[in-house]
Amino acid sequence: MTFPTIFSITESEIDLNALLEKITLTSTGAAAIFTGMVRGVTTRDDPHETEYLEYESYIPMAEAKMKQVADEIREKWSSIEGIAIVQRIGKLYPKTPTVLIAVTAAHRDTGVFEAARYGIDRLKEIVPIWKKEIGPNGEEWIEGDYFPKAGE
Amino acid sequence: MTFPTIFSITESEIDLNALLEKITLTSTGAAAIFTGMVRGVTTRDDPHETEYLEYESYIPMAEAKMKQVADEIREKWSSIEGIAIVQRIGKLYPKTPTVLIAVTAAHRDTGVFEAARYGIDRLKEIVPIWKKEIGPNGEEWIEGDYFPKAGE
Amino acid sequence: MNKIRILFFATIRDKFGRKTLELDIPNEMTVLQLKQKLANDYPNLKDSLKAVLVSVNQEYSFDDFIIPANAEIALFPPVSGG
Amino acid sequence: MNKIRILFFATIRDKFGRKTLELDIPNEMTVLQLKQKLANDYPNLKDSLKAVLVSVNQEYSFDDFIIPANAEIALFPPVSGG
Repeated sequence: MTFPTIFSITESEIDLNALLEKITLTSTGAAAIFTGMVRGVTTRDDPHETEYLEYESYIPMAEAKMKQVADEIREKWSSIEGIAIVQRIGKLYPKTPTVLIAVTAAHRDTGVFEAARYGIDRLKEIVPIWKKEIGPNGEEWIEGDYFPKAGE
Repeated sequence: MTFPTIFSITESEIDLNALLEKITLTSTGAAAIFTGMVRGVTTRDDPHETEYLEYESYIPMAEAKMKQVADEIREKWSSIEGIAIVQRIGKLYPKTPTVLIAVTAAHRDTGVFEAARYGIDRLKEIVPIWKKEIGPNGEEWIEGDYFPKAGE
Repeated sequence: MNKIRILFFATIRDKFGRKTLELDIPNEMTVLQLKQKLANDYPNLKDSLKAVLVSVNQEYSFDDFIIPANAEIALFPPVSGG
Repeated sequence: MNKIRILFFATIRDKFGRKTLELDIPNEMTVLQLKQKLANDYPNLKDSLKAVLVSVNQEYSFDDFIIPANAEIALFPPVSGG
């Protein structure tokens, strides 16, 4: 049996129903999905408002690194059946889903929640995507703080 | 601010996109979603095949207990913004999503994954829904093993 | 007397062959006494009643609870949703 | 000589004012030497180059790596997707 792995960088809306269907096999009984959205209002750390985010990506490398994240998930949780990793890019407004990590397995107790969590954490470390935040006081690039090591 | 809580027992398809939108506020940055599907093939424990499942529910009590699960989630994770709990009932075939628990919060590191996990575990303990499995060798009610205590 | 309505679900409904039962019970009857009465009146429910969950007015209820007036009771096996 | 192509993203692209740069570099040049050359040729990139991530042919690369022939290099800040 081959397990589906989907990764994509897209300017289109993220369709959770369609993605879930693509990673559901006849042996699948559970899915954990993480999505991130643009916050219009942030209260933690540096409270501020956001008009929109502008995402860009180094697409071929981002696709390769998404595949790597999927490979790492499969290595850590052998029970995982399907994996979907999607990043939406372009100009994205508050409440819009920007990223999705979905994983499926036969049962809910063999790592789906942990794998989805791992997937979004790794995406934010190694997948070359950047966002610029445009708010009432101007625009600012958001930079991560992770420096990949050799082989990552 | 009021935080949306959705719970429903339905015979209709579970629409993840629509449900996610309903629990996304302008302050929301993260969602964790669990869905369960009908397995056509089960390999763990007692390996078998399933033609379909037939779900039924004691609907008014199930709605009250879903609300209770949502209340418990909010008590445990004060960061949770929106909650959706949906159980589909009726005759459901392999690969069909049957249940959804979705929770949102401003950030991904304040309990969304744990809350979604808790939600599905509690649903399977206290929400009055039952399923009958129809397979090549006949039909069989699936029974849980949890006995609620007073006040649950 | 107290007029109650009993709902049956899943296995116990299949055993009973009906979804509902209207019943007049004495005031102050407990859940345990009701189960004993049902086991007595409907012998084929006896086994199902051993590990049955009981709700009264849509809250889980237990052997020593007294059934209030006009209660909606439900009898069902441990739940298996999801 | 080795003809390479450099892609710039996010802050460093804004600083540089261009998305790409074609460059002839000596064979056996390391990533560190390339960064030094760019800091030298484009002084306003100097600060951005201090904490820059470098990929060579779409894999993360590091100071002592030797740049292969016809490499596609990218320079960018720590990523911030999601």
